[in-house]
Amino acid sequence: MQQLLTYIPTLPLIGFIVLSLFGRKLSKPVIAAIGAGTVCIAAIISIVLGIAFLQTPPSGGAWQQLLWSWFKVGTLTVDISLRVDALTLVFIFIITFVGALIHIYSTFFMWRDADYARFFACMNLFVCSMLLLVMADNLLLLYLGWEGVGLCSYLLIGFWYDVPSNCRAANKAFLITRIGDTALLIGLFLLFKELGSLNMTTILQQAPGHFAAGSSTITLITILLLAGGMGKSAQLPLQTWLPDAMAGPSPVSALIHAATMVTAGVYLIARMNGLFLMSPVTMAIVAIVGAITLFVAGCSALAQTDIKRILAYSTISQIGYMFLALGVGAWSAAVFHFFTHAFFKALLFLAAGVVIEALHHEHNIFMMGGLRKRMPAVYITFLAGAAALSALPLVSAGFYSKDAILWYSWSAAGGSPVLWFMALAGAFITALYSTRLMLVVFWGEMKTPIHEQPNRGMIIPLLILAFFSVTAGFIEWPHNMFQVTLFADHVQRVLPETLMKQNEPSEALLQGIAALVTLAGIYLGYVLYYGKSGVRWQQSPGLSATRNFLFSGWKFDQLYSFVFVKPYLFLTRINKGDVIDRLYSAIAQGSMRMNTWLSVSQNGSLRMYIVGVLAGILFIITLQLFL
Amino acid sequence: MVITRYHPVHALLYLAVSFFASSMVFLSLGAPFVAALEIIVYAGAIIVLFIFVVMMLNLGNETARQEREWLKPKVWVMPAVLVLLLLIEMIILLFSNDTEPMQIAVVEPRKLALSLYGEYIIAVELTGFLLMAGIVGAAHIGKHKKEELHRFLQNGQGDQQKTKRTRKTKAITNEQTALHE
Amino acid sequence: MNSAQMVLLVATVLFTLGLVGVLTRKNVIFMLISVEIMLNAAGMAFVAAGSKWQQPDGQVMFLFILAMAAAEVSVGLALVLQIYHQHKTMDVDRLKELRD
Amino acid sequence: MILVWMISILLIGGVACWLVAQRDPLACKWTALVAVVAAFLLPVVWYLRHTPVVDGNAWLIDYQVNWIPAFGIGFHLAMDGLSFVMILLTGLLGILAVLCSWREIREKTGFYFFNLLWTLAGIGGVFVAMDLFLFYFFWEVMLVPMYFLIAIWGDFNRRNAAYKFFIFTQTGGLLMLLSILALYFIHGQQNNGNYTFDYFALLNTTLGNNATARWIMLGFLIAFVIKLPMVPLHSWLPDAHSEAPTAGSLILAGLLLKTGAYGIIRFVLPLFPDASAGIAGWAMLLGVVGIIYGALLAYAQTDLKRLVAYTSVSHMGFVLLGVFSFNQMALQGVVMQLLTHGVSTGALFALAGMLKERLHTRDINQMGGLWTAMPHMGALAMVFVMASLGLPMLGNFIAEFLILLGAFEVNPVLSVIASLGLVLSALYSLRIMQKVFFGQIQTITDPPADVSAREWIIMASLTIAIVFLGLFPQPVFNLVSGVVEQVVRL
Repeated sequence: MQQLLTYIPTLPLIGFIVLSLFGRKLSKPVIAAIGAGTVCIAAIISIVLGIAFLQTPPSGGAWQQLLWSWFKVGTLTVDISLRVDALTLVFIFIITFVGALIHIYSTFFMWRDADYARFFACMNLFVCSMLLLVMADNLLLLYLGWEGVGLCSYLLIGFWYDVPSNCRAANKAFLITRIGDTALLIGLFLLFKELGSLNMTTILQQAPGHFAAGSSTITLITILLLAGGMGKSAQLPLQTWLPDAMAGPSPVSALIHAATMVTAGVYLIARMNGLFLMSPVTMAIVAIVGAITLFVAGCSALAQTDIKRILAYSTISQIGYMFLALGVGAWSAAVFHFFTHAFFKALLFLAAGVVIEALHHEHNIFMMGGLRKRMPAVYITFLAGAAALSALPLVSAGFYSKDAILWYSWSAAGGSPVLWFMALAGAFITALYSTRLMLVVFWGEMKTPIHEQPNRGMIIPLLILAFFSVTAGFIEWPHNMFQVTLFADHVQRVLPETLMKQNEPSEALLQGIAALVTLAGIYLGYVLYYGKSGVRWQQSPGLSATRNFLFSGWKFDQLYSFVFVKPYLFLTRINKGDVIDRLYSAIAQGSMRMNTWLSVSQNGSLRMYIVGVLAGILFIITLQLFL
Repeated sequence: MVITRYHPVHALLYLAVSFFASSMVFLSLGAPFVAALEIIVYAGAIIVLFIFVVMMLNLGNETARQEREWLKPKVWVMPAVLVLLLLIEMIILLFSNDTEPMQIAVVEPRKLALSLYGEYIIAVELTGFLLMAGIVGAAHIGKHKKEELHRFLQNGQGDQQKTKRTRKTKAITNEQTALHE
Repeated sequence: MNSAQMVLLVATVLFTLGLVGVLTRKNVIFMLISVEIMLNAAGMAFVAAGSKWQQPDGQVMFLFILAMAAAEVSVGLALVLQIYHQHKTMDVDRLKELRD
Repeated sequence: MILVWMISILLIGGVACWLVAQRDPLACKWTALVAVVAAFLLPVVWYLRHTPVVDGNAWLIDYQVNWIPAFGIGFHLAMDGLSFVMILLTGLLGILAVLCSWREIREKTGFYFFNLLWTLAGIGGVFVAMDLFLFYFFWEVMLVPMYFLIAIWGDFNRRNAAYKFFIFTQTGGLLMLLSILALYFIHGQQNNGNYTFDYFALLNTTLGNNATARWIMLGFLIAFVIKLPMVPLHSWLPDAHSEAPTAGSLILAGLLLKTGAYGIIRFVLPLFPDASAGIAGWAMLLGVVGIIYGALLAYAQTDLKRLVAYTSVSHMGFVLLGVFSFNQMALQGVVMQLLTHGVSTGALFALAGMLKERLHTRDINQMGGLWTAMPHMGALAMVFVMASLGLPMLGNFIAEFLILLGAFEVNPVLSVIASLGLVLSALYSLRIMQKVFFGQIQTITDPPADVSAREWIIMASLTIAIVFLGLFPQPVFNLVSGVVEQVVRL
């Protein structure tokens, strides 16, 4: 079993190498076979591995596979070494399985694109890096994967590079995540300085002995790690890149910017749970960041008109939920929400891709409408996804994961009613915008004619994902219903148990409130957006200021542009000629001027020379006389 | 008088007179040999050389007229004032330290010759070299330049000037680019 | 006021006169003539000094000056010839070839 | 002996090129290529045949004869792990430089290759000379032909750039000469008139941390940091790099800058351990300033080669930071940075040269959308742009990571500020891609051709090198560990 570990990241890597070297010479079916095939095989391997893991858990709770020693300098030893435990297994499963479905979908979706091979090369590289990220046994290898996924994200957001705005979006995504990455890197330095190792197991073992709980060092380290996670996972205040990242093709948004890469921050915090638990301050910050982000992003999603931007903001919001869960110490709930979110958000993006493709690349939801009858398959799957997103009670996977988070946000050790209330407001907003999305896109009258029906190959992945969006929640029921907690049992081999407060209100009460709020949100959305009222509501002048504010994502972009970008550009522009270089040029020019000035005396007139000599003699003799 | 004449030949004549005068001074200083040399070499050889050149270049009344034009007070007042200053300073220097009067004694040519070929032998040889170089140089300059001149004359005078001017402008542009950079 | 000083005074006057000549004249020939005067003055100063200390050295120096003057005049005049042939002028102010 | 052969093959090859070119320019190019390949295969073959056990501070080769015994000048060449690694880099980039200029140089081919080969010989000599007089000699040998390379085959502003380059580096060189002489006399006086220029003998000179030692050390240091370059002394670099021909930029960025860092590691630290420890804080500070300042300037440039040149300033700031951390990890990182920066920046300059050959401009505002026309070149550029911004998997990351990690243990604040350089490096690197390869294709009548076979060889070897260094850096670390440990112990 253990040997199979190597193949999971290697297969997509091979796909990447083959496609990037020979991609232009291969025919499209071959490219599709290589691109999708490698990931599918990896998915099968990971499922096999998962079954093996569940049947006979390895000793020590993890498989470990050393590939080669990366480098060894002084006291620092870094290996390229893979490690799979229960937590990693969940991530591997999602990455390869959802990844494989998205690859299959893209073989049809991208069929007419000229750069077919490049697309699959980047996608395969992404899968490889993402797998390395979650399978890494030391933080440096994790960082390698971390940057690798950033690179692929950059390449794929800017996939249609001939549109300048796409490139700008790609740059923005890379830079903002890079800021987080650098913080993460500094965190690594600090960790290494303190503990002398970058191996995750070693760190988690040694940390409790080395740091005092709540000491400033551990708080600093965890905040730096958190900053890395915030960059990658698009949490406040580094969230602005994700909506713009929607410039990439829809499968990219589904795979990278919904299902996998943006949850890397969640993985990092979950993986480093031992460190975070030692710093209550950071835990509180994580929870607060999550709560604020989910609320802010949800509000922004309400005002968007671009279907993919709505989904992007909802992704930010949902990851906010995960952070909230992590912050209150509900580790397994966070990972569980990641698990279900990957299914339904990938589904929503893929379905949105189908819709956009069918409508001549129309992104504005108010130019859509009435698609219910014309694209029934897409409609049904989208409905399943939207239901899961709005956490429709009992029949959607989203309910089970989000409900757990809501409950923990009140009653877990780190929870508080304020966080719970924020989360509840977020749930209401989520339901509202999901309903808005459904109603505006699929109900009403048709505004843009359908240009072609989607290919069957694209529908099948949608159906599979829809199936999981509905059923994935059944493996983990709330505590007060059935005693089915398969997921938590699995994950808690790695993650610590959630600590609870003593006298929390009854779980059923909170569940009931949450369900009611969700239904209220759906009802409000129905009232506001059904039929033509949606358009009227959108155009009402009284709200335009608020709407613009929310539409621009709370003006974060403008703020950053004002605070960072403009001063930076100004600084670089004024210094383009290099002040120091000017200094040297000034010396050179000074001597040049001296030269011209002195060369006046060198005028070739013999008599002038003699006068000069004479003046000199006079001067000397005068000196002699008077001194 | 020498320096104020317009006509070169007049100037040369006054120069000869001044040489004679100074040779008399030498004689009174007790240096008969030097006095003789003064007359022979300066008044004899050098003046003759000058006269040759004046004759070769055919400098006559023409030049005199030219000189008259050039020698305006505007031209000579400034240097004259400067030189006057110098003169005053030197005189002050001369008389600033009073020394005892000296008695004039004749230094014989024999003594002179002994010291010349005794302690100053190397200097004498160097002088020989200098004279040699002077002769060769004079001959060379006189001859070589003329050949060059012939070549230029064959190619045409304008051509030469043109090449010179282009070289100069090139140098200037180089300088300007350097400045510009 | 003794005779050595007198001689030196004469030499000085002679020197300055030569200098004035060099400075004021534009004609190269006149300048050369003035230079001769200056050299002569220098030589006179040497001889005066030599006779003051009753040594032959001053006269030896005069001899050297003499030789140098001869060489200088011969070379200088050759140059004058050439310059006149090339530029058809004897005006030093127009001969600014040294400039570049 | 093998080192003598290596250098003399280059020198003779250079002369041969000059002679052959008068008959046949093509033959001259082949002569140059053969000479470079031969010269650098020699140490490699020797290494493969002997495969010495690398440990401690083993000197792999040591060759010494008297040269001018009256002044204690010896012809002393020696090679240890550090030198060997640098020689390998010289070899790789030297071969590529010859290939780069295959079509670019059309005038005075013979003299061009003469200069190129002599520069390479000088660089090779600098890396192996163990006699300070000989070192200075090679230092000048590499300088003067480089001046000609810039001044004759450069771009529009070449004269100015060449002057600037020469004046800056020569100033440093003369200061170094003064220091060498001072050291020579001090050593001679300490050892009863046993005057010698030999490196190993001079190592035993006791100097301490007094004013004399500091001045002598500064003389060396200034020469090396001008070459490096450190920030207030960097201004020759953008001009020289952007005006030089492609191969010239390649050698300048890839090798000449490295001689500065090599000099610091080889001479400044071991000869003046106390004095250099005294100024370590300032040097690190200047390194960090260089990182940030270079990155800011790089972002503002519109001239592609100039942009890349300023990135060198930024990357070399890391070297300075690392060297003066006196930390094993940082020093290993420095050596790694020398190699990877040589490869990655060399590649970027080669790319800029190829672009200029096709588009006849270096202005990135006039480029754009070139990926459509040249997907292969775009992909190659992407690799090296990513290398320059420190993407893991490529060598630069390991170097910068180790330097920052090492520096962090010594001075966390500076290291954190230096880490900001990583963000800024992303800014300028992505700008290259965005301006040159992304966006709408400019209206060019005929789209430029993609990478040719010769260019493939150049870029492929560089790509392989950088990926190899990124994934399997251990052999390099093993080779230089002896030197590094020795320096750290001081």
